[in-house]
Amino acid sequence: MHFGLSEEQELLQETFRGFAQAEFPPQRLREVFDAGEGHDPGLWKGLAEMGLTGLVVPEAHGGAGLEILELALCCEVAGATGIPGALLEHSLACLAIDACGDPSQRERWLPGLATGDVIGTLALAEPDAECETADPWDPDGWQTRTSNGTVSGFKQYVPHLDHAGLVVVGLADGGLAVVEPSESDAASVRVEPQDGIDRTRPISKLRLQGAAAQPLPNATAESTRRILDAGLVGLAADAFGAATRLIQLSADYAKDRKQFGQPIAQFQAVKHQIARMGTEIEPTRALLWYAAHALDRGLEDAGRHAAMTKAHVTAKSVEVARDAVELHGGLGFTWECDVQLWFKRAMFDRSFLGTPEVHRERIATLAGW
Amino acid sequence: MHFGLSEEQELLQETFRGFAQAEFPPQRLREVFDAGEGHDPGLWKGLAEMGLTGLVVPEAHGGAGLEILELALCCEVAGATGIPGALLEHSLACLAIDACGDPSQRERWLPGLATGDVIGTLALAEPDAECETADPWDPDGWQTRTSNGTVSGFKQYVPHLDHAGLVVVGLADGGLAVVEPSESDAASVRVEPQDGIDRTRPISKLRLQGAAAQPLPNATAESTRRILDAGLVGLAADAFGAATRLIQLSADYAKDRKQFGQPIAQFQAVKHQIARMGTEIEPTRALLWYAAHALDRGLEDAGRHAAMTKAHVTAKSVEVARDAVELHGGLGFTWECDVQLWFKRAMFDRSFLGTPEVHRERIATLAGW
Amino acid sequence: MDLQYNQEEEQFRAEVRAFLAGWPLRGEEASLPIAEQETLFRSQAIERGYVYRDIPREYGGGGQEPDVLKDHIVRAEFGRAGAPGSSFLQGPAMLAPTLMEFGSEAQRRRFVPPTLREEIRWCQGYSEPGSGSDLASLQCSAALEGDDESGEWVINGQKIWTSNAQNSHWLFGLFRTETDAPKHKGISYLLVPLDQPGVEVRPLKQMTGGLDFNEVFFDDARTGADCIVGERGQGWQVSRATLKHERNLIANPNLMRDHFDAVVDLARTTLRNGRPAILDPGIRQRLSEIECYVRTNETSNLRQLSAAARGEELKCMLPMMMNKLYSTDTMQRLMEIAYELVGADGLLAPSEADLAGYAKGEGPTGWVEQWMFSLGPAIAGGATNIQLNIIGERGYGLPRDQRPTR
Amino acid sequence: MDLQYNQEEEQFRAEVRAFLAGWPLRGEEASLPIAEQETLFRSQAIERGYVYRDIPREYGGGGQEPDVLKDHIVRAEFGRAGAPGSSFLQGPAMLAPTLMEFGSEAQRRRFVPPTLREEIRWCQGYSEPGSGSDLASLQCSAALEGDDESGEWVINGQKIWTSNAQNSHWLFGLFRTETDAPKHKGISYLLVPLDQPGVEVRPLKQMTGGLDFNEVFFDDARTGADCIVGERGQGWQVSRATLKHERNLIANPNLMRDHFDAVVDLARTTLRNGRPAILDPGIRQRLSEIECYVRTNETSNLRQLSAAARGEELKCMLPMMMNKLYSTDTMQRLMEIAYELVGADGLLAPSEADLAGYAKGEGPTGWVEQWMFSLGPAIAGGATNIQLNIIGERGYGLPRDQRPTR
Repeated sequence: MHFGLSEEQELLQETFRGFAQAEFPPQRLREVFDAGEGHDPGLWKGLAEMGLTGLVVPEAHGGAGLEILELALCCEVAGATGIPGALLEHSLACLAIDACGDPSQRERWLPGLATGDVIGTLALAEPDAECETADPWDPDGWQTRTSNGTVSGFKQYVPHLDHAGLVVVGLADGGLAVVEPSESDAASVRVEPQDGIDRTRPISKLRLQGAAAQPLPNATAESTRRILDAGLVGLAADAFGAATRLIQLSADYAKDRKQFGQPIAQFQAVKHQIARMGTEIEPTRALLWYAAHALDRGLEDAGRHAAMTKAHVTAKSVEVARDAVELHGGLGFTWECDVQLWFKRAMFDRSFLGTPEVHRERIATLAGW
Repeated sequence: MHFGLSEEQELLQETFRGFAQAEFPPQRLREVFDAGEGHDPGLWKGLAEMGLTGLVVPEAHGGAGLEILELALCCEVAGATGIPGALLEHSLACLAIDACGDPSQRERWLPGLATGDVIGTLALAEPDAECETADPWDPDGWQTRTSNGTVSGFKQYVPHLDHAGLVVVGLADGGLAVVEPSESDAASVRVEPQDGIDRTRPISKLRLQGAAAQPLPNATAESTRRILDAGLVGLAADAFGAATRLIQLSADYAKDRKQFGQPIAQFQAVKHQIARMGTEIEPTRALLWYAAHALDRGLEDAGRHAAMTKAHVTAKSVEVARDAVELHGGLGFTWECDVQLWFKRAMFDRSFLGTPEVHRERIATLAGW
Repeated sequence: MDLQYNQEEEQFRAEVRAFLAGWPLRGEEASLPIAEQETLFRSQAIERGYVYRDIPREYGGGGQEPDVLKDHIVRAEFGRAGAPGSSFLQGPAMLAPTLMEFGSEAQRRRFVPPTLREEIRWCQGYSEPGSGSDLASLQCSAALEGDDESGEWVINGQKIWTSNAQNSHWLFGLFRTETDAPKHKGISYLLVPLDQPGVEVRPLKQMTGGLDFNEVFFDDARTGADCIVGERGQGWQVSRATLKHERNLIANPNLMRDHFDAVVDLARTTLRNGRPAILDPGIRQRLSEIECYVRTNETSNLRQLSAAARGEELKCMLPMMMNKLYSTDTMQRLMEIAYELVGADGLLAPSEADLAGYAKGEGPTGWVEQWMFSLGPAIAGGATNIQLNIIGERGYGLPRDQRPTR
Repeated sequence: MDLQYNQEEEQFRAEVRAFLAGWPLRGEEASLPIAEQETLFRSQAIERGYVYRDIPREYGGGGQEPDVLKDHIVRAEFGRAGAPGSSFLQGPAMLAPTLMEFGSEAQRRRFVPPTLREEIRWCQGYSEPGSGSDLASLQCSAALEGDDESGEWVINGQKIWTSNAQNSHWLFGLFRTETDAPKHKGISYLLVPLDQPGVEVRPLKQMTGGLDFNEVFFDDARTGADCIVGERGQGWQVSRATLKHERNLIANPNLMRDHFDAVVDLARTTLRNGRPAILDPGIRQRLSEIECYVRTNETSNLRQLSAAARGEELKCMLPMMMNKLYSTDTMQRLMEIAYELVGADGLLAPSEADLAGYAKGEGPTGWVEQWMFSLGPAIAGGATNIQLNIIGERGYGLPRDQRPTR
């Protein structure tokens, strides 16, 4: 029995963290954030060189053959360092093709995804779903349909669409299909940018009208649910990283900022607020590890744990983010202050793939309550 | 326009407070609490001499002819000083007979109630109501019925029954009847003491089997609702008084108790907790006044305001009570510490006549939500 | 308790309503630019004594006896009619009362009338980057060159969080003039023209994307020796009077009620578990609890108003101290629900329209903006921890913080 | 991550289970009084090395190599079987490990074996009426009469919050022995027999009505000069080791899970708005959130256990510091729901049965008792504010409080 990381897993985090800190200091992050592009070619190339673009791709297809736990560990580092890019969405696309594609599809797409030459993403949520669900990521509400090698439907909140060469699209029965946008099919694949809250992770609407598409033959409602669950754990890990960074920023600021002749950290109200922020977040590291591990091993409660982890860690991270703003005083409320970068990262993690409220109801349902 | 108390109303509070503090110091309170009697003949006599037993009885029947606002002001003092006794229940019985009795009934009962020679109370809540309401004080759930001058039914949470000479009983249609328990009808009026949380306000079950009873002819579901609403405001006022006392006890203790070489009030965490306790409670004084005034003037939103006041003030008072225990450290958790006297008073006020949750749902329904 | 207005007050209300029948303007006047229409109507309202009521006529005000209830009636009726009454701008709302209390006769005559006419627009220069909750540690300096009459103050340093500085002509604020005095006693209250080479205003973008605040840099900026309000070293006391006005603005109960009603509407039109969220028992519990806070805030404000009208403020010092904390906490609770109800649209950034002025959230991104912005008041005008200190120390007589220097 | 136990561990678990098939006792032994049955079975379990594993055989323990995972397996299996394993009494759980770490050879031989056999029962004397969170300010004094070998400590003063003192033979605790030393350095750790004229134990009734605690008064009470654990003035360090064991007891995740499941059952059987409360969306949201806390607590404990088994505690110092606060906060949230669900029965006082031992709430009054009692842990074993100081200072490197004396 070992509830903890292997040396390789710790090394993976250290290596990635070292790279991100060295290659992508806060100043570069700020530039990407202000530009609103959400993609940095040099950074992506670096991730590819470290093998992170192929993290969950089997070794047979040129990837590292690692699992959702390693993906979550990398998401934590991405959240903590605040780096932009499609790491999570890209990896979920890899997982989808690996799990649901036929051998020729895997052979066709996975190597390019593994090297990072092709960026993958997912188009799942639909606006104005006819069914009365409040969760646009619930496959039961999807209306997108395939016909004769084409797909038609209307998606929103699609991340990183501008740079993606491969889009995994969710279908009405919970199945999946792959669309490879190209300039030639501008009429059948229409992209409408949305003004997203996290400028390092831009989102778009995607209108598909008879776009060329290849269904993934092994995709079912259950397999799609598993991809979504991996996404939930990845988002929670990202939010965990963001929250730890916000706590550290707050502690550093409180030690540095002086009022009434002493660091504000000396005031019990400030010290206790930071301690409470930490206490809401730090213990959830184990919840995250367990949730990822449960998905990797296909444990019976894996889906419910994914929902618990997403609901809890992202909700608490947004609470921590608000506390961090308040602790930074007026400065925390400004665009210039770095707090907003992680604040908005936490906001994205909270809302993407379903809010905490949606997943708490799911937790209750899955428990048979 | 004057949103505030008259000089007479302020004087009423001051006089009552002065009496209660002088005649009923904490040590006497402790004796009554430990005995679990909930009635002190000397105290009751003093209340009668000040005219408080006849506070809401019309002057024509020997009372002071005052209103629910004055009743609420007295309940606040009772809550703050912690005195035992049936002041609120007795006054509600007076209100019920005055509002719903015929002239001969008023003439028969009100003078004795006004002088305090007879103590009145109410038997409303029923156990195991067949309808699926969670609120035993909701008249829709009552099953008690009258027949040929007798009443049969099963009531619980009846306060001060041991000393009451007159009981106003709630009926199945929301009507009311009066029972005057005497030793001769022990078979038809059976009292089973319950072990109540607030030992200054003992409660009992009451089993009526063909007990002699006089229906109050003008009692309707609406008039009974108004008696209940007056009770809600009285309980909220009592809880407000209890909370202010708990805050004062906490502030005094924090100034007095030394740890680490200084009064614990010097620690920001303690100081801020007391400030937050105060901030939850003090502003609600105006909510209380408004709710009582709205009942007195029959304003359209009076019922909803009574529910708001009861739900909010009693819930916040229990929160304050828990904070007060914590601020007193281990001492606060002991039977010896006076904090428990007001803690349990707040618990009673919170649960009697319906919990905050019940009344919050009612607030929503009355708003048409 | 008597919530009826008496005959004189009802008579007054009827007069105000009759006057307000003239808004919006009609005929030719209705074709003027809206700002001119407002100026025109407001000047008529001043003439009638409804607006800037307490300020004497010779200074451009309404010239009426102080009367809190009549003020309240005017505010309520102007609000109902959407008519331009007393401005919430910092000049009329904060500086003018301060000058009436502490200014010299010359200052009142020079500044108050054009301030009320909004011909001089003002911003407030209190906070500095290093001086937030510990405002008295401010370092922005003013040195007197020449004598008290014909000399000039030479100003160096920086202010921050100055709302509307980009649209203002002058700044009122606090500057360190007595370098050797203890920190609270070395501060003076000065009036400084912004249109001069030594002053630079830079907008400060908020994390919501809005541009409500500025930084103001002083580099040998100058103002007249006669532009000091009160004596040298008395700026701290003068500013406390101004801050009092700001706190009252923050605790405006009508604004909170409007927001509450809007969130209830949002809950009616948003689905949760397949039904309107307003039918969700959990949402109902929370909205009911929040309305109790809202209603407490309303009734407590009415109580304080009534006490003020009778000169009995001492009877409600405790709830007065608590107004700001109470209302900011309540707004945050309310906005948490709004942000939840917005659901997946919480992924969207506030739009330009959401960021314009103090608009209520309309559409999901408006609510996201409101939710983020609801943090602001907890920070501005004295942070929560400062409020808690005040309540603990002045309200409950608890000891002051241990500090290394005093 | 590998949540499978390895072959050796599974083998060990199988052995433990086979042994546990012998509980409950059968045949003649089953007719013994239950306390004797427990003693009998426990002595067999010690013999097998399952109980008090780390303590060598010559001191009455199991005589095994330290192995956190095997400890965990034993605890889990004994818990499942309801069999008497390592006791949570303060003697075996706290004093025995302390004596093994700091005691003299003579003390170990004299006290540890009868303590593990529960022939000597112990209570803990740390807190005093004037020394709660500032424990090091304690005043209860011990003065040595005679020499280090044959002399006696003479003890005067008062202890408070001593659980089980009325059922105990001895007290271990902290006493001021060096009157001139700085406050932390003047304290010694002494063992004191309670059955003597100079000691009076008075039960201390809790507000719930329970009698879990006592006051202990010392009036020229005496204990042998050899009953000091560690050196004179080292009591503070010795006691820190004992407190560590206490904190671990408080954060027991299994207890929290049991309580959570019981509240879910309560929600199934309680009506709210005419339906089982478990179907109320607001209750579902809150229970789901609380289960996330419960599950976090469970997984975080498992992580810490696993790290301890590998000697890697340094990797999880932060969550270790947070255990107590996390679990007490979670229990309070959980009990708030229980108290709500009990509804009108919140008017009823806890019964005798509710107050007996650590019984889970059964019936409404049990929940009222649990709800009140859930305040206790937030106060005991280091109050919440102390925990927050520790996390802020040691966890995040924030400065210590300003204090007038140090």
